Amino acid sequence: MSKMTKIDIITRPEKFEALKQALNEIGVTGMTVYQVLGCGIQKGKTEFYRGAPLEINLLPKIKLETVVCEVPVSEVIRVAKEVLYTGEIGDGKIFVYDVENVIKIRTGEEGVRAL
Amino acid sequence: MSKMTKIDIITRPEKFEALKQALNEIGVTGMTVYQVLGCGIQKGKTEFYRGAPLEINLLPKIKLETVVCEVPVSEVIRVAKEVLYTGEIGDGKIFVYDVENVIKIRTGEEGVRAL
Amino acid sequence: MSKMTKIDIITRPEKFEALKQALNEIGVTGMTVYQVLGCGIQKGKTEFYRGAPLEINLLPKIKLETVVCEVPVSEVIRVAKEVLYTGEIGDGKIFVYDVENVIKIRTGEEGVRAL
Amino acid sequence: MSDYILNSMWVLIASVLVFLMHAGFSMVEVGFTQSKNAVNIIMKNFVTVAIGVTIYFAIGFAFMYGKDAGGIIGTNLFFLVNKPESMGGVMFESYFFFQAIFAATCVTIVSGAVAERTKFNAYVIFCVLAVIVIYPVIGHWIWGGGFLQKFGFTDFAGGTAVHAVGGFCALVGAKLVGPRKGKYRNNKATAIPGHNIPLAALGVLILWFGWFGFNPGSTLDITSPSTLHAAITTLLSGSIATIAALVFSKIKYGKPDAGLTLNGALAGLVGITAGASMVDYTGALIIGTICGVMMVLSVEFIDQKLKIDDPVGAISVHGLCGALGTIFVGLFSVTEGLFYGGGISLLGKQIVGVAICAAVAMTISFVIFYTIKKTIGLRIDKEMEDDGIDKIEHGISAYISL
Amino acid sequence: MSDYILNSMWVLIASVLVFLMHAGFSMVEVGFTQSKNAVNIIMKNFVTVAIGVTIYFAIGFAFMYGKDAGGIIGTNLFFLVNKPESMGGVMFESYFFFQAIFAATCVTIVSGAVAERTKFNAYVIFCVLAVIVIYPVIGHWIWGGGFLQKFGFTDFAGGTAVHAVGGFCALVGAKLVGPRKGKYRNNKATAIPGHNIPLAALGVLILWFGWFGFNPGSTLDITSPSTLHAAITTLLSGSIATIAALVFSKIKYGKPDAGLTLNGALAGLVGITAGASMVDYTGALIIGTICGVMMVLSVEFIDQKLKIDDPVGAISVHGLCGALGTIFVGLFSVTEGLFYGGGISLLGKQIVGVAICAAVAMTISFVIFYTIKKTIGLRIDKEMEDDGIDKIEHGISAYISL
Amino acid sequence: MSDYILNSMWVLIASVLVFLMHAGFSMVEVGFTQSKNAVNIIMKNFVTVAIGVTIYFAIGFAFMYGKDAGGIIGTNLFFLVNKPESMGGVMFESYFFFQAIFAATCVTIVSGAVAERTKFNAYVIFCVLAVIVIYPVIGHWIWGGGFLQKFGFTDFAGGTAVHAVGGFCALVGAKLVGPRKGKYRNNKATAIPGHNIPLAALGVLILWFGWFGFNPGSTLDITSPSTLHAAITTLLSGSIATIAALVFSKIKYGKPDAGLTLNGALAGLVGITAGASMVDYTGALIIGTICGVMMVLSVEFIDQKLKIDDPVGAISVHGLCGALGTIFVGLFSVTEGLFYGGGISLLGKQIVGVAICAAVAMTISFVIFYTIKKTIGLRIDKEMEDDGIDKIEHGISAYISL
Ligand SMILES: Nc1ncnc2c1ncn2[C@@H]1O[C@H](COP(=O)(O)OP(=O)(O)O)[C@@H](O)[C@H]1O
Ligand SMILES: Nc1ncnc2c1ncn2[C@@H]1O[C@H](COP(=O)(O)OP(=O)(O)O)[C@@H](O)[C@H]1O
Ligand SMILES: Nc1ncnc2c1ncn2[C@@H]1O[C@H](COP(=O)(O)OP(=O)(O)O)[C@@H](O)[C@H]1O
Repeated sequence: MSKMTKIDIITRPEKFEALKQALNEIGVTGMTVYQVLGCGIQKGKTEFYRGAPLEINLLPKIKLETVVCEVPVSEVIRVAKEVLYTGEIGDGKIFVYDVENVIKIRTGEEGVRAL
Repeated sequence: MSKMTKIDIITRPEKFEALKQALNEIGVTGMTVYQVLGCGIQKGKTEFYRGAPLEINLLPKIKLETVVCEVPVSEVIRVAKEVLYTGEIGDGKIFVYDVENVIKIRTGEEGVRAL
Repeated sequence: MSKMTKIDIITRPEKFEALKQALNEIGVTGMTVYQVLGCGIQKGKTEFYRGAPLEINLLPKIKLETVVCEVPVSEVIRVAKEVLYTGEIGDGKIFVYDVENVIKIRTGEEGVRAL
Repeated sequence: MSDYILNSMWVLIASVLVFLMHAGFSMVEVGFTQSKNAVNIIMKNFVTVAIGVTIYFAIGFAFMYGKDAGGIIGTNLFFLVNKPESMGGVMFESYFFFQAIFAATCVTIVSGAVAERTKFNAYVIFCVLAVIVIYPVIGHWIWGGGFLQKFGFTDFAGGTAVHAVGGFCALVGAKLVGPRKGKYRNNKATAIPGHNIPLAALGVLILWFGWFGFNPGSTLDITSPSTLHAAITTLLSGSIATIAALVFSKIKYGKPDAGLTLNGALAGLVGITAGASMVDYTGALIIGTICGVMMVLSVEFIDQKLKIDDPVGAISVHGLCGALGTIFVGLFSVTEGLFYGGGISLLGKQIVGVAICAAVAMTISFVIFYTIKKTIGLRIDKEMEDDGIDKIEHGISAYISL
Repeated sequence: MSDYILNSMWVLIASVLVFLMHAGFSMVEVGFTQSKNAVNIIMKNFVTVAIGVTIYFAIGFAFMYGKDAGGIIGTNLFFLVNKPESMGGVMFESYFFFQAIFAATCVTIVSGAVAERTKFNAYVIFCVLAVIVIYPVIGHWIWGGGFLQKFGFTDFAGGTAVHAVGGFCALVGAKLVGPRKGKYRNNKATAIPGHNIPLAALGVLILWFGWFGFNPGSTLDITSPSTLHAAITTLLSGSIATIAALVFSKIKYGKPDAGLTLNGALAGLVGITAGASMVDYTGALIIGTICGVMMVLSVEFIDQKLKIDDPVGAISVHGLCGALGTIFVGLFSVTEGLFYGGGISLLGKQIVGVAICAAVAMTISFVIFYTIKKTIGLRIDKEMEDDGIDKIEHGISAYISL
Repeated sequence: MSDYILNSMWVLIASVLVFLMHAGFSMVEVGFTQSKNAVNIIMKNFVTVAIGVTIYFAIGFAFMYGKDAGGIIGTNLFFLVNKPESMGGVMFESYFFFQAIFAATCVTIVSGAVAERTKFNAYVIFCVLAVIVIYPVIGHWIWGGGFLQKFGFTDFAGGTAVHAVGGFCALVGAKLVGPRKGKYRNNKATAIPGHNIPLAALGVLILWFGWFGFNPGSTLDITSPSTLHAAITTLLSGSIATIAALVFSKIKYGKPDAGLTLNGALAGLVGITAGASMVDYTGALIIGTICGVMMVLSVEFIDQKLKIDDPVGAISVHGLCGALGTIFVGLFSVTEGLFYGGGISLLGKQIVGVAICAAVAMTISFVIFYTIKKTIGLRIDKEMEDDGIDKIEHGISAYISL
């Protein structure tokens, strides 16, 4: 079983459509998307709500999670960087994890073939 | 410390109740559920919204995440496959990951005992 | 590249603000937050909705995910336990995972420097 | 200036209030069902209003208020051709406007009960037919000079003509289309809770608001004290029924049930509709209380014993309380009711009238629904039910946030 | 046909408009609080209406408009027994209907201020008592022939009788029940923002709509130009107060604050209520502007200085602006106001009247809330507050999507 | 008591119904846009109402209904100073109240079309200017004794004066501010779906409700049969247009489109506005059908051919259908319409009138928007557009759940 890797891309919601398309083009078809709230260097600010301080320090982000095997991880990262880069704070981050196994419920296939 | 494993099951929202019950029966009690959007082989289609094309290519899914140790991973997978299988596209996938450690906040227990 | 670790803290939504502050104080600045539903020892109960039984066995939780490297994992866990402990069921759990790599899109930095 | 103008104006205003009830119905039905079918519910409510009005204008009104033929049906005024100048003591236009806005209500009731699993085109066909043959025909019998009216059956603002008829059609429809997937597991009812209680609550309050056009407006006569009397009985019955349902659900299930409390208000409003101008305040309070409690029992009975899946409780609220309220006129009418020394004559007529209307409504709607089922089919397919009608049938979700 | 009929009709219609305000209050309170307590808010609003109407019918109206005893309280007309044919120049039924729909408003105001942490049954008890002893008694003094009315205190549509009284009860309630968990961290106020601004906005607009029944309806006389005058002053004051709050919040906090802008509209509407028929357009614009600004200051003061947690701003909107608006009648009344050459006589009476009402409202509500606190308890337990009242007390969430 | 009182009362009530349309507009605009800009939409609607009313009181009404100067503009009644006792056959106050509530509608239409990308202060400036120079001036020409009225141009309730003018300003605004980011990818239109269809549906039904004040109220005369006639044509046109849009969208796109169906109802309502009292039932049905279909075509044309981004479809619904409906009066007017033997005289006048109003509205709004663009700027910055106006400009999200 060749190595399978999970790539988590956390970025601005409005970049999602472009990212998805770019990933499709390099052969990534399966993905799962989360709506999350994040903070990193890009901090929120203190706002006022009815005059009381309200720290909005979590910004809505999306996390796109894709487990790949045949498509090289580096390729996914390259494409993501290309599409998501603006140079502004808030471009986001990519996290890479190891995956032990994948099972496709419909066919029962495991590992690479399940992707 | 015996090996702990995280199992992510991504499937149709309407199957959740049945899946939960089946997992409870084999001794899995702790779980965390995410509402996610996913695409895999099951693609969305292009719809029209006020005449403009709208790609709905993300379908609502749930991700059930459970970290197990004593309950064998294979058992969880077997049960999930049993409950979720319909043979139709969209049955979903199971991802298996390694877990380094678990801590139960209330008791401070770590590892297996925390599950 | 020194070891990077992902720490998932699942706990009560109302504890989030305090947890975030405490983590900031020990130098954790990046984090991603999920709104999830969970069940563990803290079970839901059977309620009635228009007279029909309704099992509410998933309670809303938040999952705070943070990938750390320089900040020691043990320190994060210590702080989380401190802030989140009430001794009541529902305090939550902490899961620790290994991370292979991190990339910061804005700068292209990888690994520790991306955090 | 005459009473004629004033009453025409009053009926116009009352009609406009009633119109907002369509918003109320929409919000109640949306709120009490799952988010994945919210667009479909909305669409159903819009076509119901649109089709209801259009067809009632073309045919329904003629059947209902045209020249009576044999006590069964009206026979002229199609497309309002040759309309008279006045009707019911008000300008003809006022009269028609009030009735036209009513017309779709009866069908809307059905849309709630069959929600989340009925084909859109099947529902549209039912809607068209119901506005032609169910509502106007029974309406003719009760209000248009038909045999029930001659017989002495009394239904002030539509407890039977609108609500019970709608509720009984809903019963038939919900039975024939079958329960939603997952509603009965191992033959036991499980809850499929509504997805937006605040919207449902808004809907109930909007309906209540509209009811003050529905009931007081039905006198067609603002100079008569019974108009205002009807407003007060409507207010009292709705209020006490809310309390009754709340308290009773608390006793029965241990918690004040939100869904049942909201339905309670509606139960009281439906219950008072048939007799709003005829019962006194005490009567209104008793009717409201009984309807609030009976509705709770009925919801459980229909759900768990009859195993008919009615997501919004329409059968209990409109069918049961509409029928009960109509019969109660025979007990509580201050002029002819049994409890007020009027003997059992009116009571008998009310029971017979309700029974006839219920039987006819159920028969016709059975024929319609059954024919649809056997031809184009009533039920959406499994996949659509799982994924939600919105995405498949309408190509869009009600709530989009990515 | 006579003015009598016409006015009775007008009051009926105005009452129906006022009724929709209950939907407005519900949506404002739901929108400005957290989603985990939305069902509870809804339930509170429903019981408030239901109990308000029922008890007011039984007792409240009698206390308020029954035969005066010593300028303090009304003594007949319980359950409307032996009701006269007319009252206030309109059909008695119209009069009662209008008043009954008003009755619960005062209590509804309290429900917003004590939201998210008050026991459901504690609130219900307060609601019952308030509709018996607070609103009708003070109402009797002001409108029912009581001592304040005789004294010359003037409150056109309820700036004090409804709003200020409600707001002062809210102050006491919110103080006694204490702030929501997490509201004050390290003794500093933090924001707990509302969860649905669009619903809150809808609520405000619905309230505004209803206000056109509330204020113009209070003349009970459509033939009088002051009815229409009141409609226009209501429109102007609400509008300018919206702008005032928006601009002032922008100046003060750097951003146009949505919550304060919505509250601004309400502040202007409350502010004009006491004098809508008595002040001229300029007066209305000044009153609206002042109320819009003062409300913003008051929200901050109550939140950060008094450290009383009022999730929806009810104390500032209703209490402060109701009181201010009533006092302003002494300044801006075109017939007797200080600024219009009327001297300080009316102003003095207004101040005294408001002070008495505020004191009494606060005292009675203190007694009620304090007794509840010491017996069954006012406050939900910690766990319920964390997890949301909906799930624990009502067994259901407002929004369900899985 | 006289017709005078009765009509004044009717106009008051109609105005109040119209007022709720502001809630309708808000909900439609919120529902059809993205959640991240919902607070901003709400704020825009609130300032529109508040500013609209205030400025119309100060200046707009004078320009519109003051003493005519050269057929171009009114010249007295600023701040309603020296107001007459009556106007248009009703109490002056009634007249003003009705008009003042109308005034902001025209601008509200624009707010929908430029939503999600326009600077708040830029919009506020446009709003102020539009309520001073666009709406009242064109309104003066059509209704206030200006040259179009003298010329014989006819617009019953504002098909052109309110809707077409609003729609054409919207066209200019939307063009100048440019499409939302991501609306056109590779030069092809993509959908940016609205985030809350149920709220949008509620908004449409509330608007429809208000329309029964808008159209029938515009007779200012409840004693005239044309008031009720207008109510019925409004009902029929809205209904048939709903069906037409639904069926046509189903044919064209394969699914019954929810957004277009809701817009369909509005298209029919806008379409009938200019001639509601003048066309017969058949005319109303034809007008509704055409408007329902044309609106669908127009939405696509504007979106995909003109590449103007109009999130709520305001240009098609108000601009196109308002203009069409006004022209249709020349065809369907039962007294002077071409199809009813009236020759082409009225038709010609209608076309000329609409063309003049459209040209003027577009020119003035172009000057305003262009000046704003070149000075303070029309468009929010990129970051704000990405993250949502709510968070950056108002410092708060519409929906908060953590
Ligand atoms: N250490 C971390 N652990 C988990 N998530 C993180 C971490 N750092 C950043 N993130 C996520 O990535 C998002 C983008 O990070 P941010 O620092 O704002 O980006 P940039 O570095 O491009 O400015 C954050 O909002 C957060 O959701
Ligand atoms: N490679 C992947 N990485 C991450 N998530 C995936 C991947 N492939 C599939 N998924 C998730 O699993 C869900 C089901 O996959 P799908 O291919 O539609 O199922 P099936 O293979 O049964 O047809 C998807 O909607 C997506 O959320
Ligand atoms: N084995 C598990 N796998 C995944 N998530 C879990 C697991 N056990 C617990 N959780 C998550 O942690 C939350 C808290 O667990 P719970 O057992 O209620 O806490 P406590 O042990 O303090 O009572 C749960 O709601 C669930 O979301």
